[in-house]
Amino acid sequence: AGNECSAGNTLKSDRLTIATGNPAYPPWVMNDAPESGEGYEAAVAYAVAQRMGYPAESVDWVRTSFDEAIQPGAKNFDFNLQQYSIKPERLEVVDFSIPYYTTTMAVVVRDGSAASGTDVTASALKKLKFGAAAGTSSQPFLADVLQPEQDMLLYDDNADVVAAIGANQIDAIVFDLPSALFVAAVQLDGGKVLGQFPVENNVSPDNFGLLMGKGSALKPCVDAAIESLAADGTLAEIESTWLSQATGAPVIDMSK
Amino acid sequence: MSLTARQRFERRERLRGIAIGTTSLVLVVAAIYWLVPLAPGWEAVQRSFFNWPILVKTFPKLLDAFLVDVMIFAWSLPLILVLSLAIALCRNTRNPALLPLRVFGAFYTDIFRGIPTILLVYLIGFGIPGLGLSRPWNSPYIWGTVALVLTYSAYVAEVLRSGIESVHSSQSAAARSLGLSEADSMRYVILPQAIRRQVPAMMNFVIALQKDVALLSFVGPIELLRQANVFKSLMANFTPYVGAAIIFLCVTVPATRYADYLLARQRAVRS
Amino acid sequence: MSLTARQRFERRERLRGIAIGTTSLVLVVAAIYWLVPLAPGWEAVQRSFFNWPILVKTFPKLLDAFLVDVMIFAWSLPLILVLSLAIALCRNTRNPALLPLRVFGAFYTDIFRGIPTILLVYLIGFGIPGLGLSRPWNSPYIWGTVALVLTYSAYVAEVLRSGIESVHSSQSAAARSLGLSEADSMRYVILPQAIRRQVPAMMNFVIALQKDVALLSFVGPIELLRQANVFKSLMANFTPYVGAAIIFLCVTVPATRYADYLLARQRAVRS
Amino acid sequence: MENPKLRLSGVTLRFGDLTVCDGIDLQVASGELICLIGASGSGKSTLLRCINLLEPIDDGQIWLDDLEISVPGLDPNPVRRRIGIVFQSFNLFPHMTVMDNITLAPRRVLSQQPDETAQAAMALLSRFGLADKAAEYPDRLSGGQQQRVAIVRALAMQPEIMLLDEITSALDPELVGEVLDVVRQLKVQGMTIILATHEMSFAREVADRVCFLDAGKILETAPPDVIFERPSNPRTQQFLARVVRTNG
Amino acid sequence: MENPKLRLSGVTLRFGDLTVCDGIDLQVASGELICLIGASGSGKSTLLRCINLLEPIDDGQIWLDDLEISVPGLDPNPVRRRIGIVFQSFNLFPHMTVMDNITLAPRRVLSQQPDETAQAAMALLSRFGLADKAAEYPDRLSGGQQQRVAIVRALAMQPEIMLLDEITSALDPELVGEVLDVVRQLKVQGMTIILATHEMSFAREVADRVCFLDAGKILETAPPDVIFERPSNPRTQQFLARVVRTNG
Ligand SMILES: Nc1ncnc2c1ncn2[C@@H]1O[C@H](COP(=O)(O)OP(=O)(O)OP(=O)(O)O)[C@@H](O)[C@H]1O
Ligand SMILES: Nc1ncnc2c1ncn2[C@@H]1O[C@H](COP(=O)(O)OP(=O)(O)OP(=O)(O)O)[C@@H](O)[C@H]1O
Ligand SMILES: [Mg+2]
Ligand SMILES: [Mg+2]
Repeated sequence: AGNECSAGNTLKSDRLTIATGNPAYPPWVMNDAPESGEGYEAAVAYAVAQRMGYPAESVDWVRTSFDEAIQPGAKNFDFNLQQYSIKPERLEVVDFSIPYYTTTMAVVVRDGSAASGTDVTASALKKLKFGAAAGTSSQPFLADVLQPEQDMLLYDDNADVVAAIGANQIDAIVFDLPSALFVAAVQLDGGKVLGQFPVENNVSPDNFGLLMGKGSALKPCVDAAIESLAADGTLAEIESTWLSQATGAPVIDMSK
Repeated sequence: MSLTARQRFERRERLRGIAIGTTSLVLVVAAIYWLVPLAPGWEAVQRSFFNWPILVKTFPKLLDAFLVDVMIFAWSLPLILVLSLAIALCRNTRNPALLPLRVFGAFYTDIFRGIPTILLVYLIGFGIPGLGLSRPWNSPYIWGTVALVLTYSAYVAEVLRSGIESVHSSQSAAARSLGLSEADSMRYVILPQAIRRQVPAMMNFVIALQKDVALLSFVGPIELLRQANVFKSLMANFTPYVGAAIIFLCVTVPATRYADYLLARQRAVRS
Repeated sequence: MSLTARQRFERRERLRGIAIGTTSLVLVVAAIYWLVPLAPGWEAVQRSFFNWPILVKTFPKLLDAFLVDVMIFAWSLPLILVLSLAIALCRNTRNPALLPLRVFGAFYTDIFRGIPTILLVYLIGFGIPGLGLSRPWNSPYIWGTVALVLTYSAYVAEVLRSGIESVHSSQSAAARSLGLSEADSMRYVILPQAIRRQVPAMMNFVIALQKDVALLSFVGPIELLRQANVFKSLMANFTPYVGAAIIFLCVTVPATRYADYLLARQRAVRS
Repeated sequence: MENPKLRLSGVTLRFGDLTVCDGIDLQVASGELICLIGASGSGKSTLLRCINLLEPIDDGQIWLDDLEISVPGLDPNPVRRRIGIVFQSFNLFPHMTVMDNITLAPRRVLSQQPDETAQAAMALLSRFGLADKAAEYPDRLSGGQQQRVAIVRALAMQPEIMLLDEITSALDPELVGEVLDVVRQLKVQGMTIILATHEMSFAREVADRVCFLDAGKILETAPPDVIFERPSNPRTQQFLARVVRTNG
Repeated sequence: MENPKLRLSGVTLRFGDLTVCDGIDLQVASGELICLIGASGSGKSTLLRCINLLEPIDDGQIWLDDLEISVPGLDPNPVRRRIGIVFQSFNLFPHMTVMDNITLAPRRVLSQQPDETAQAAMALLSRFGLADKAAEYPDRLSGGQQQRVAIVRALAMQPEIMLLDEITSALDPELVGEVLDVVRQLKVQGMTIILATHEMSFAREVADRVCFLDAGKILETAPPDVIFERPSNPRTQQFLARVVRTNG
């Protein structure tokens, strides 16, 4: 299998090996089972594979941590997707495809807590005590853009941040919007998305790309596949299937 | 047989102790049992940490993952013992010609105790395979184990060294005076005594190692704690860690009790 | 002053040792320096682990974060020492009435050594505040420290206990025969000797603690290793960990060398 | 004996199956010097440890003046203050200077002022020719000096009885002399002393009475002339015969 | 002396500033029994340790037969096989049975067959009345038994010379006898022996010659009659006077 671009360039001939996290979270991958194609990233992965000439049965899944994804040795995947933000620093050691999803940051609080009444303005939010999952884009966003007055706290993963807000150790959490919606709806008791940051003005666009080994020969093929998926509306369709609409989450006023 | 005054007194004391102990234990347990659930957040905490359905669901997979720990532990421990022994012996040489070995030993323990294990695991687990090794020689099991062994042997070497130093020099004089070589007197005379003295300290490290096998998970292998971590992330619930703790305790507690028992028996028999 | 035959011989041996040592060191370093870069993956490894611009960029922030470690270390260490001493004393009581203390001590060490520290940090760091404490009493600094102290004091208690047991019973007989109370003879006679003997083992744990302060980062605080972790994610590069290692080594190596020096001097002066 | 300083009655101590003190009866008058002799393992040291309450006895009673000190559960520390003991192996505290070794107990137990204790300690040290060693650590001293420090340490508590357990057997013959001189001094000053020893000639010289122990029993108690010249018990005769032969 | 078994010439050893052996000259004939006497710290033990190459000497030479064994860098083990040493504190290996204590060195150093060694060891043990203790651990034995085991352990290597360092001073007087009997036996069998001792009467009985050491020097070497009856050196006179007084 494979089209003229990808054939012969994959890890295993005639098969495409795709990596995601362990575990993989909804709404990106449902039930930690990417093989089902359910969940935004699982669906995108199969769509990209399809365009590259690999039908679903030619796709293998592996699991990697972030660390394994960026380690300097030979990779055990063709591409890896687990909400990797495309950042210039990262490009030094790995390659990214063009973005397959662009999102923004959002603030999650507990409904009924003191913080849930905060005005959706930058100046009001700065007074809250923030937490975030380390290693996501939330940390640089907090540190460089929002700059809250109190020191932020960082955690290993979403589950830990949720526990921390449950223990009232933090007032608010910053996630990418889809994760925020999911966490608020499912993981956090009485969670609520307080607001999302504006996408425009280059304040917080978070572009997710497929991660590949440095100098991967597959990059042009992957880029072409994503381009065509975007062009014919497939990506938008997948998004509307798996990601809840961000309606109802007010946009935070950064000027106040 | 009738008891002497002292025996009666001691029995009374012991009974009193047991009575006080039991009472206070019961009080504390009762306090925890009745008071903690009154805390406003108890239900949430219980749901997060002591969630029976989640425990039942995850436990079998945790047990599976524990096999990985057992495996890594089983091959790391002998390597650690051998390497730490070598380092301890290096640090213990007295021969002026062997100064470099002493320096090397001091360096080794300083560096490998001082470097955060996680860096070592990354550096060796990712770095060395990254130099261009191909499968199976780039296995994270191999290089992760190497990192673990390097770290632990530095700690254990210090324990062994102080054991060796604590065996009185007259023992080594006696051994060498019989014409035994340095190696033989170390092997047959000094080490058996040194190791015996350091059993409690070594047990500390055996237990810690059992848990630090988890460090290998940074470079891939999914062992018990990593599996618990995956479940935690997935279910946003810490109960799987409680499951992991149960498994660990089932192994380490009998092991330490047994080691203590052996030591006590040895002390009773000898001297 | 002219040298004796033995001194000449020993000087020759020492010089030979230094020569061999230096040569082999040079050879090894040269081999690493020339050969490793020839490996196909060297450039990638270098970029990931030894990236000078990244080191320069991240180092100041790492140093800042290290202050958090220093702080936590500074208040944890005395707590650990006090608690571990209390536990060791519990385990060491001989009075039949104090059986419960002995049992408690054994339980304590078994449980807190056996439970994975990460569980304890979660359980205490999230669980206790989750019961309904409000700020500042739910601070992760407080409860994370509690978890760390509980774990470490279990390990250190065992070290102290074997130190106490290694002080010959004749010392305590001598102290008690003078009419000193149990507490006084422990405090003035047994403990000073026990602690002195266990300095190398304690150093092991001081060094390990210095690094395990990082466990608090699970419940929020951004200390050195967490900061390195953030940079690693941000830059997809492991160099910040090397920076962290440099900082740790700068602290732990002089500390161990100094402890070794004190011990050696003590040994030379006494006995 | 009227008003014995120390009275043992049926003192029995077992270690498991081994009866180390087997119904020992003994009365010691104030100012008396008793020597315990007997083979190794006969129970001399253990008996002294029992008197000092370092071993709780299984049966029998011990009285110090009118106080029964063998009552189970009695706080041993006030009793131990009144009874000094010196061990064969000195057991000085290696991590303290000579001065600290001596003054620790008076300061902690008798709550004396530091300078008062120090003065008293210096006086004792001078009396035993150790004034210049006050600041030394024990392992810088010779065996004889260490043993004298151990005696001073016990005396600093101003005990009413001194128990001395083979205090010369770890010393070389030149040093033995200086330590025995100390014992002679103590006796002259009227101290009540129980001394376990293998130095038969010394026992003979200084003892008021000698007890011969064998397998945890006192087989014979008599003035030294009687014990050494015409021992009545065959086991005593045998022991003395062997000791005298090798001691030449 | 012609063909001395052992010859020391100008043997000097310093610990830092302290000269512990100070130009010691001594010749020992085959089958001779030399006693070293002298105060504690005079260097007796150290001299024996030098001969056994446990301390590398700073100056001087030591010959065993025609071999200079004091050459720096010489492999000491073949030499030590030929010289047995027994220490004051026995230094048995506490984690091994008596049998293992004795057979370890023959097995490892002489590469003997295990059963052959065991037989030889049993023979030696029987000779010294220890046959029933072969399977015991050292700390189950009395001091005298331990010391005899230590002697047997050294003899099992079939040494040409035995160095005995105050082998009775840790023993009680009844036990001293049995160990000294062993030394008498060895002498009768023609073993060359150097014995450091405080047992003057024993030295007098068995020694061929007695050396008096003081501050690392041999001040006087003479047959026992001469040393004990009319010592020529004033320091020797003083030492013997004090020792004899306390030894009674
Ligand atoms: N803690 C103990 N446990 C078991 N047995 C003991 C203990 N202490 C002493 N013994 C035994 O009690 C007996 C008497 O010992 P003790 O030390 O009193 O004898 P001793 O007359 O002082 O001998 P020595 O002259 O060698 O000092 C010995 O058989 C000894 O092994
Ligand atoms: N390792 C050492 N370092 C420094 N000094 C030492 C060492 N070994 C022995 N000495 C010193 O050497 C001197 C001689 O000691 P040695 O043990 O040889 O005397 P000795 O005649 O055997 O005495 P004793 O009769 O007490 O056994 C002593 O002053 C001792 O302190
Ligand atoms: Mg005794
Ligand atoms: Mg000596």
